[in-house]
Amino acid sequence: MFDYVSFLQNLSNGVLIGGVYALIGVGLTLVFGVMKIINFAHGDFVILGMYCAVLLNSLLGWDPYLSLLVAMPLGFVAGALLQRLVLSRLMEAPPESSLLVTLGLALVIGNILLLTFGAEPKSVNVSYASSTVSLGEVSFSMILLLAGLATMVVIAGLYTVLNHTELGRAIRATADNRLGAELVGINTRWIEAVVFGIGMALAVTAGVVLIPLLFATPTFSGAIFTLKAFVVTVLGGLGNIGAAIAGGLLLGVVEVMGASYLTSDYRDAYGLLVFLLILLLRPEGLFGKTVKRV
Amino acid sequence: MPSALKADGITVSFGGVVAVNDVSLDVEQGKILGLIGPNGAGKTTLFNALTGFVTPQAGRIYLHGNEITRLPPYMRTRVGIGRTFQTERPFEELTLLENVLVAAFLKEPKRKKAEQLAMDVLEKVGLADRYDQPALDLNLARRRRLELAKALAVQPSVLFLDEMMAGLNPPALKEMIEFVRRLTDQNLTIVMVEHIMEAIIELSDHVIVMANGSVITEGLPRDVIEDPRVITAYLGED
Amino acid sequence: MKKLIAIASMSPWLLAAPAVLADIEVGVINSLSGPFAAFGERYQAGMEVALEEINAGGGVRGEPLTLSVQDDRSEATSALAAIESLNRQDVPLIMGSYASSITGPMAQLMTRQEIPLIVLGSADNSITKPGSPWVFRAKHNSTIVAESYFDYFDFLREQDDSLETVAMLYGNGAWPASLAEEGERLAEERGYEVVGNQSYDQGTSDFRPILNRFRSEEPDLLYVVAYAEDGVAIARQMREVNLNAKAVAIDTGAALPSFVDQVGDLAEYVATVVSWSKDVQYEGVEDLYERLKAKTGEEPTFYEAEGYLALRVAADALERAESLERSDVRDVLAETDLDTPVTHVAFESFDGFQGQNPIRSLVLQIQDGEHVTVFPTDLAAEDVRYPTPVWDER
Amino acid sequence: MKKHYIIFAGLVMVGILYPQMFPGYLSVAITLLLYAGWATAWDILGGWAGQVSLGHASFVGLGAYFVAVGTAHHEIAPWWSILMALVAAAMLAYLWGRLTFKLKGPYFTLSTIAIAEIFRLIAINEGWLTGGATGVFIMTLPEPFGLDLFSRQVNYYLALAFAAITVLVVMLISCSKFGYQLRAVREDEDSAMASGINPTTVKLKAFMLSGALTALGGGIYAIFLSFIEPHIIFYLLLSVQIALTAIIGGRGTIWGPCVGALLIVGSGEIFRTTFAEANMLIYGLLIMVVVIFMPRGIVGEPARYLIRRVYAKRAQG
Repeated sequence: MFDYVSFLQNLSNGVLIGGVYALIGVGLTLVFGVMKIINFAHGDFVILGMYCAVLLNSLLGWDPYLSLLVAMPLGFVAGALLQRLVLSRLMEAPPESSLLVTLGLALVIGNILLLTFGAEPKSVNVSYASSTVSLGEVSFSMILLLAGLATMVVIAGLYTVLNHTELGRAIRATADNRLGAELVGINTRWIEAVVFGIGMALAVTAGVVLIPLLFATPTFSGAIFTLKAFVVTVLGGLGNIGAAIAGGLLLGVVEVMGASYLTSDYRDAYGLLVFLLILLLRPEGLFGKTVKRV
Repeated sequence: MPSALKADGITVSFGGVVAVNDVSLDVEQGKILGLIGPNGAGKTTLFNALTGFVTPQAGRIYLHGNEITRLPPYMRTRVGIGRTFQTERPFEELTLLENVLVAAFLKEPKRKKAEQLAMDVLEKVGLADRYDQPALDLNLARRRRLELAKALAVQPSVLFLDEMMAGLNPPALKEMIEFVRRLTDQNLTIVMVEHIMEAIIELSDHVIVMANGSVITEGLPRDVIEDPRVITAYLGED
Repeated sequence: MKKLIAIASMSPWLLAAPAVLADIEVGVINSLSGPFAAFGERYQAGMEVALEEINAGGGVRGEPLTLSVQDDRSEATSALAAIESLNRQDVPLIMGSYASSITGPMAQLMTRQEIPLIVLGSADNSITKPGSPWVFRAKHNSTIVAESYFDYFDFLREQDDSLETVAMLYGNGAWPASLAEEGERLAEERGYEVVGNQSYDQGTSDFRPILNRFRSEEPDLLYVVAYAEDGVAIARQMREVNLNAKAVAIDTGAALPSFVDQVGDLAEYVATVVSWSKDVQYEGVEDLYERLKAKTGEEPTFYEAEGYLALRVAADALERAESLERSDVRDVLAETDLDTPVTHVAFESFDGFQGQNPIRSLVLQIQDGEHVTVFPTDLAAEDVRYPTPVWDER
Repeated sequence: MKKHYIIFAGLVMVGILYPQMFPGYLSVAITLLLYAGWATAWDILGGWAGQVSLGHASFVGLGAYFVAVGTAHHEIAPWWSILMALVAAAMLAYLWGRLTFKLKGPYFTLSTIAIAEIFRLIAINEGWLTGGATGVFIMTLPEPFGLDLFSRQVNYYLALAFAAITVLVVMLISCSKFGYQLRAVREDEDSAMASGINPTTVKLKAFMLSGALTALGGGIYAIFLSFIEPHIIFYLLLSVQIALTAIIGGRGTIWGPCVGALLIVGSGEIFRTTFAEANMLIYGLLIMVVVIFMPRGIVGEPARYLIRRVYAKRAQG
């Protein structure tokens, strides 16, 4: 007999975990879309957000969600500065240079955190850490629900900015055609700084939202988040914001279903296999535009 | 004279848009075929179909009587097709000699001989004194000549030239026309896409005019450019 | 900021201050940077406490003892380079390191170079089985720890003979995997039915799929091997998916004080095996606890205790050795018979092990927010609380 | 080209004499030589053919596991298992390349990460094949010609031979037809096709050669450590380190990867003992500085300048 309740339970868990993945991936995909660089430090930005929440919680007793008020603007400024001071120097360099610099950056961030906070994993224990909300026989994790909610708010906000503001128009123009954007008077250098700022703010947000769920470790989990973000964005299509959500959800469902009904030993492999399949069959992503080849 | 290159009913479409519609052509050995037409007429697509960079949906292509329709581009090079690119594509980080050497290796697997061949070709296009300069640093006219050298170094029997003359100043243009003319003396067959009428008139033995993917007329260069259909095709474009 | 100063003050270059001529120097290879630094820091603190104690008591052979500490960057190749570097300094023995992936190659090289190795942190069976005459481990190994868990389960089964099924969940690292292997063997040997057996890759800490699977199997016992952060996540998510078991054991993760901080009331009844606890009935244990606590400013754990233990064993051997020649040091290490506040140490060959201290591991249970020694009974401070009530009744 | 052979001969001489001069510093030297060899092998694909792989730890792992499991579980002599590993690595590279070479730029790189991660999970979970998460000890090795393969000296000369072979292979390639085909494909695949080059074949050959040589180093690595664990062998960071070593030194140059190895392993060792906890931080900063100020690498940047210098000088005089 097929157990529908546990199937629904697993499916909903997969979707919720997928929401978290989408949140991690969306910043990476935005940065790639506009700047065409793969940011290997993205996962470490997520960790920075986690430590921000940990710090504010231990010093001031703030709830993690409250610390978003500080973390997001800080992340934005830090990202914009990083772009102006470091990445902008690589405009003329070979295309892989930005990938390498961000790899170096990942090491720097991780180890600064290690020296500041020590290697001990840190977290914030919120009162609702294991609370659940039940819907019939299926129950939802409170923190996952909150994370999913945060994902929706953030992505809705991002969508509004991109599609209904002057800034968003300039960003999209730069993403489509950098030269063209410059010709119509858009300061693309400034746009890139803003975009990297937004990308980092999104990563930091993901970190804050994740802290009730996961532990912050300075040098270990950054690469894992970066990898998840890659998978999410490639599943959806690099550079496509809306598709990042779909990519995240797909990854979450595939992982959770694989772990539930096959074996959990290969949980991460399920996601990677789907990732490879999509890369090979539809390199533009599940929801990317088909690129016309001439 | 035997046919060097023959194409029958070539049709290419991209996602439903027909770029080349049922085009046929036949070039005798040692002759120059000029391919003209307004922008978007499908010349470059036809050109790419003949050299193998685009797969036609229908039609057949023969080189010296052998069918090459299904051959990938590098195989066509191996059986005797040489080509240049409209926007020159040198191997930028390599020197001129190395650029040509890559192509020369096709017929001369031995390094010494290949190098000799490459040097000869560079000499021919007048770049020999710059053999150790990185290709990235060349100006437009020299990049053109390098492009030509690369195409010649594979020792083709049919050479495809894609807008070799565009953007050249008058003396350079003259030089290039002269150079291409001399190539046919060695029994080389040439297919050229060109916008510069001067070059077409001076060089072509036969001209095909395309518009909207189809051939609208063909014949001797003098006749063709006076054809009213050709004039409308060009003016209609502007 | 305080933490920053604390780390800076225990930096190796301060420890390895220029050696005064007559000092006796022992080598330490420890993970002070990289992914294992969290553990390395704790071992370092433990060794420092032992060092202060030894030097306050007149050092060894009448000379002050110093540590020559080398960072292995949490990787084997650096550890091997560090061995050569310490070899050039002619140290009589070396202590190290945390991970088995580092300690394994160290043991191999040092056996060939005939330098005595006192294992600092690695508990993997393979280090001392088959082992070598040059490798000594005062702390436990996978077999000893797994046996402690199953001894504890047997002890519970004496009170409640309905205990039959066990579900196992473990990380795919070397230590969790070897503990799971031993657990599987022991479950069969002692007549428990394994109804769930799942490993996970470290990373995203979502155990719901596995725990949901387990829930439908209704295991009596839960045997979990997970590091700190995963242990916390598992405990929280067990509550979330409403997975109940009569007894829950979480190795490594649940042994840390932070586990109780992070998990709160959910931590109650969870059992974990350690090599040392502050309430164990050994002499001098309170004193050691106070000193370790003063050193780190935090609640000490078995990690610090094991660091302390390793250096005590080293100093004891150096004191007894005829000379500081490595072969002499090795010979007396083999005859070690030392009582410490952590445990009793004697290196023996048994069950295929060599140079292994058959340490008595302790089972701690979290009771009212404290780690309390509950088993073996002669070392216990309190009685076991059993069975674990179901979540809905807590 | 002649001067490269002279440098090569000189370096090999120094390499041969090194153990006599610094007998107490062999482990660092072995690590350096392994990285030099790996980075040079990586560079055949990553630098000369222009396909950046972040999955080369898979080949290290293949070599290491064939040797370790071969000796520990099946009593196969390491030279046979290394040979088998080379074949297996070439086959793996062939399949891997067939599958992924149609991907361009970052997509190819991402696919290599994914494939390497899957290998890591297989090595961890398929204990019957690999010894599983707890790793494999190499306890005994045969003694060919009375040589103790465990001795640091022998390890050293094995690593030296490995590095020398890879560098020599690259030197031979660099001025051969194949070398120019590789460069052409890296610079422009369409233009290479117009020169009669099949880019897929060329890239496949490069990948197979690169993978097989990397596996050779992996086999020596296993003997050097004499204990291997999937987590450290099939490690994303190892892949990244191999790639970074070549890139920092200079992609597509003969000596770049070696200089990169000297810098990274050398500085790693110095930082390890001087900066303690901060050493990885300094390492990260170093990577950033080199990439920003010398984007083509420490050897690549001056080499690029030198070519122009030579031309300018000749053109003037």
